[in-house]
Amino acid sequence: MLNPTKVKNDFPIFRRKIDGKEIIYLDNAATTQKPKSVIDAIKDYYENFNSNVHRGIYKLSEEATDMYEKARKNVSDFIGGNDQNGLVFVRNATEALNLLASSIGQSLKRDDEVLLTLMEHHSNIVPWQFLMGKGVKIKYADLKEDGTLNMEDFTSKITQHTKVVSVTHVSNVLGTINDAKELARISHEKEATFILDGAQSVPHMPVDVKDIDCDYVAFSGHKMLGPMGIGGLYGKPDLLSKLPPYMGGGEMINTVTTEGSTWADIPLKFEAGTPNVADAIGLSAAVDYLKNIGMKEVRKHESEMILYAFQEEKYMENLKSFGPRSLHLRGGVYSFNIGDIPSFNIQRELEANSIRISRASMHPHDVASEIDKEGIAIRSGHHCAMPLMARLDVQATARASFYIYNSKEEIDKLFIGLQNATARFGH
Amino acid sequence: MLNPTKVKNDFPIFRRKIDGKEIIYLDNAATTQKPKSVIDAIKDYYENFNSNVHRGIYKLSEEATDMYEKARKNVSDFIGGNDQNGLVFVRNATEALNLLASSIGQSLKRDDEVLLTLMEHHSNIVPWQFLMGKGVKIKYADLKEDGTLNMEDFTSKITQHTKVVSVTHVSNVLGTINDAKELARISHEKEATFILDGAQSVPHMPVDVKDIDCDYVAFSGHKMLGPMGIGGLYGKPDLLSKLPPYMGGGEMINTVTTEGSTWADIPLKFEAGTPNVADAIGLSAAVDYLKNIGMKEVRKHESEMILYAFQEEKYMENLKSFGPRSLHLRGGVYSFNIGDIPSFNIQRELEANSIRISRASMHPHDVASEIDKEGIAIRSGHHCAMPLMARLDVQATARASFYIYNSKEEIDKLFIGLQNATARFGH
Amino acid sequence: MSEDIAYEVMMDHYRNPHNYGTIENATNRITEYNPICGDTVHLEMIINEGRIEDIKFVGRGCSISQASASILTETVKGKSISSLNDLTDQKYLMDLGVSLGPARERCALLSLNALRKAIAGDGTAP
Amino acid sequence: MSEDIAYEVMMDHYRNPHNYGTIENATNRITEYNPICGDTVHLEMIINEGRIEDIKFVGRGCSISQASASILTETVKGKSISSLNDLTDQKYLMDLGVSLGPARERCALLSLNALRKAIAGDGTAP
Ligand SMILES: Cc1ncc(COP(=O)(O)O)c(C=O)c1O
Ligand SMILES: Cc1ncc(COP(=O)(O)O)c(C=O)c1O
Repeated sequence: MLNPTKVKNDFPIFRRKIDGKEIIYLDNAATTQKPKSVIDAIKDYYENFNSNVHRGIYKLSEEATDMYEKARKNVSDFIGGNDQNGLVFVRNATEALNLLASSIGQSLKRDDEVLLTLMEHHSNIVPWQFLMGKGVKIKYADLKEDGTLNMEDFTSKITQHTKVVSVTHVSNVLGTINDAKELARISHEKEATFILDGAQSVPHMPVDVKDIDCDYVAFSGHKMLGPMGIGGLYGKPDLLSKLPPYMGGGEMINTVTTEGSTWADIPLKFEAGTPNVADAIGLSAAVDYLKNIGMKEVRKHESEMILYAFQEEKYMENLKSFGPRSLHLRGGVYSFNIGDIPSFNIQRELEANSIRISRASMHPHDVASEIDKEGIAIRSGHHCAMPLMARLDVQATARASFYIYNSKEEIDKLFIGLQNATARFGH
Repeated sequence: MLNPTKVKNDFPIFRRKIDGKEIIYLDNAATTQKPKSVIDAIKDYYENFNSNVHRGIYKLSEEATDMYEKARKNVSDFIGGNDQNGLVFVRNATEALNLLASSIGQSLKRDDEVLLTLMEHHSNIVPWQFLMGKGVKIKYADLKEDGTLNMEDFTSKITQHTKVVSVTHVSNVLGTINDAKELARISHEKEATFILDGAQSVPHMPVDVKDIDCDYVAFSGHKMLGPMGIGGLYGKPDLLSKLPPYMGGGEMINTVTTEGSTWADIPLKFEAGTPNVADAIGLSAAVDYLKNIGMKEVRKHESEMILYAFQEEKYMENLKSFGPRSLHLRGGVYSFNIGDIPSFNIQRELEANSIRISRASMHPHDVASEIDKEGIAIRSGHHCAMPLMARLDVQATARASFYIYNSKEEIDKLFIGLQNATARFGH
Repeated sequence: MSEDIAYEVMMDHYRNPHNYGTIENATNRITEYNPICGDTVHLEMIINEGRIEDIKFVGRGCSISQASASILTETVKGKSISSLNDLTDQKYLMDLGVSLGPARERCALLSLNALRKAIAGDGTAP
Repeated sequence: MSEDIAYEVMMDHYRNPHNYGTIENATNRITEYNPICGDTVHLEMIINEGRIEDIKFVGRGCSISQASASILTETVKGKSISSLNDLTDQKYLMDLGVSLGPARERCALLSLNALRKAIAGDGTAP
């Protein structure tokens, strides 16, 4: 069984104390901390192997190329890809989704439809909205009151015009785990391309692209113990091969003349310019770390953490938490508010005839600020999911998100911190 | 005066020996090695400050945001920007140029013209070629026989249809230093946007965007002692503010609704998704390292290196080197061939009636391979500049490119290595 | 004023905001929004002969953003627009008297930015 | 065969290539190009009843790519196309008998890839 306190020892940052207090880091949906092995991998690369890949005939470059391509295979294997050429290194999930929206978008026409959901991160909304200029329609499948996807609404919104379905695997606000396999099946039935935003699933549970049968998956290294500046776009190789390139430049070409150019094979076709070799190797080290723990263990630990939060939240007056209560539909993301924090609406505010911060309410920023004083890092705000905030009719939420180094004791401290904060605030 | 042997001590990689031999690294135009201070800055960030920036209310995130924005200011100052909001962090020069071609491209129409030169890197060609589909014309200013830009040809090709001029500051093959200030002046006279590809200049000489009066500059961190995965796009703030965004997602928005979105102010408008904070801080450390040496000293050292190569090459029979001979027009890039390596042409090959590798010729790959055996790393190939190769009528060249840790003794070893290689090869 | 007292003053403004509401015959109105967190401040004012004759706000957000809106309306009511030139971000934050982190400073400055925009005519009116 | 001898054999092929030239009545032709370095190999061949009756090449590139083209033509001339299935990249590299780095392996495999493509009909003919 995963022992978070032991795991924590592998992460140098937790040696640090801020104002004499240990760091309780509960913002893992935003970014995760890095184990020593990842930091060492980057350092080792720069100290012993650094050079440009793919084109050098000298030893350093051959070694670096070899390490880079082994990192690709390792990351590809991790998500169940059976052809490493289907794994494109990108900066982050955002770039992966922009690449897809732009390259797939080239073949979309007026009145073609893209189906998203109301729980998407901005990174899986805005790139598709860029296509609205040429008449592509963006639809959003609704949620049910329990925070799960409304499958009836989803099914009714997918039509013969739907060319792309792009859905988050796990909501970064609600923690909702969507049934990726079923969504892929329905999408393919309608001959739509199915894209999975894996930014919140690949780091937290076993993900097998073959089993899900998704066409593309986007994810970020920094959310899975890896370095910033590196992420993955997986695509079925035959689809990727047909997709037009996104950026142009070195590496991605076959020939360039003044008249025009031809493209390299995948994955290089999508990796224009000098790649981020060091961080790809760092990501591969992160994958090794996670494999060593086992993704089933990671998932189990986070389930236990959420269950524990469900148990402890009862003692907090006025706390409202969001998202599904069934553990098998729920990742390790815990959004909550102290009292009601409805979205802004002048009429409504005026009717209430005052700021109406009844003593029972505490704005999530104030929550985050107050418990930061006790060394606990949580997030507050819209979590880059404004359409979801509008749907939930909240202005913002506070969010604690768990990972392998978080323990039940830390959840205890979170709730004690909240008790103290509301007490300080409430009078 | 810069002492390359002392400088070398700051670079951990040079402690390594390959097959018992010291590393002589002469592929600096491809990527540069990293000083300890840069590697330490990345390590320190991950060990003490790692978190997501701009949105966290807790201490770690505030510190990280502060470090990230200070890095931005430091890099912006380094190139003479007087408003740090004009500095967008990107992955590399390639991404910067793609961003510009895509975002500026949105307002380009059929028969608008983009003027490049025949010495551009693929990264400053292919992104513009993407616009040919909608009828934008790409023109290429020619070179003179000495490897400098043909200014008459340039001036004749810039017309009232020219909306964009994008030119490399220093050629990564010929070493040619273009007169950026004059090119900017001519471009602005014709009301064209002037873009400078600074990938080979920002690392190697003082660059002042105000003095040049360029509208945009692209450069890569990894070519200036910084980490991979980070680079800069500088833009005049008023121009950047008007430019439509490139990628969509977190950070770059102001509001997102299901109906559409509005954008954040610069520079965040162009930084969609979680930025590469660690490597931005690493780049800032690289800038500190370079500032400490002084960019004039860097430039002077490389001039001396080129001059020394010019002196020593005389003793190599059959060696032909490329690029301008005047030191003030010449950066530290030294491309050469042993004998003639013309580009492939069946007719020509057949007339010669054999491979015709006269004993006097040695293909640049063979050159690179042979001297790699002596621990010397140089590049061979088309250097991502195929149109230039076609213009020079060479299939490929060998290239040694110098930086602050290279010494005259290393140039001696390069030429001795070449002597030995041709001797081994020639019979 | 010690920082503790300044903080208590702010919390007081938050719990019992001054100038809360709307103005029927406002000359300038604006809704300003902090994209990083969603805090919102809506300002209405009557500007007459270069003077802010009246100003009210409606808002929703954290204690800092709402307290600051209340304090700001108190501060500028009756003042001439030209006098606002002296009210820089830094001065305003200093006057508040509490040390906020960079993230919370943005909360505090939300209403001041809104005011500047409304005066510059970016808001809707009447 | 020791690696030194194998290397000498290759260099010999490079300096004195076999089957250099073109074939007037070729059934399959292809020009293959290594995008990483620009090495080029042009193959012409007569394929008749599933057999490579004749094959020649013209090329320009490094010693490895050109020697390999010469050796390949020697190896496959007169062979049936179906026998090529057994000639995997790995086997071919092993047969060459010299250990090349990954970058140079691509040089060595250029002509074999060209051959496969030409047979699959990717080339131009006649
Ligand atoms: C569901 C989801 N998708 C996409 C992203 C974007 O990730 P990144 O900022 O690393 O590109 C995030 C992270 O915030 C996320 O939670
Ligand atoms: C002149 C020039 N422009 C652009 C680039 C592209 O740089 P990067 O691969 O770091 O994007 C290079 C580097 O190879 C270059 O030399």
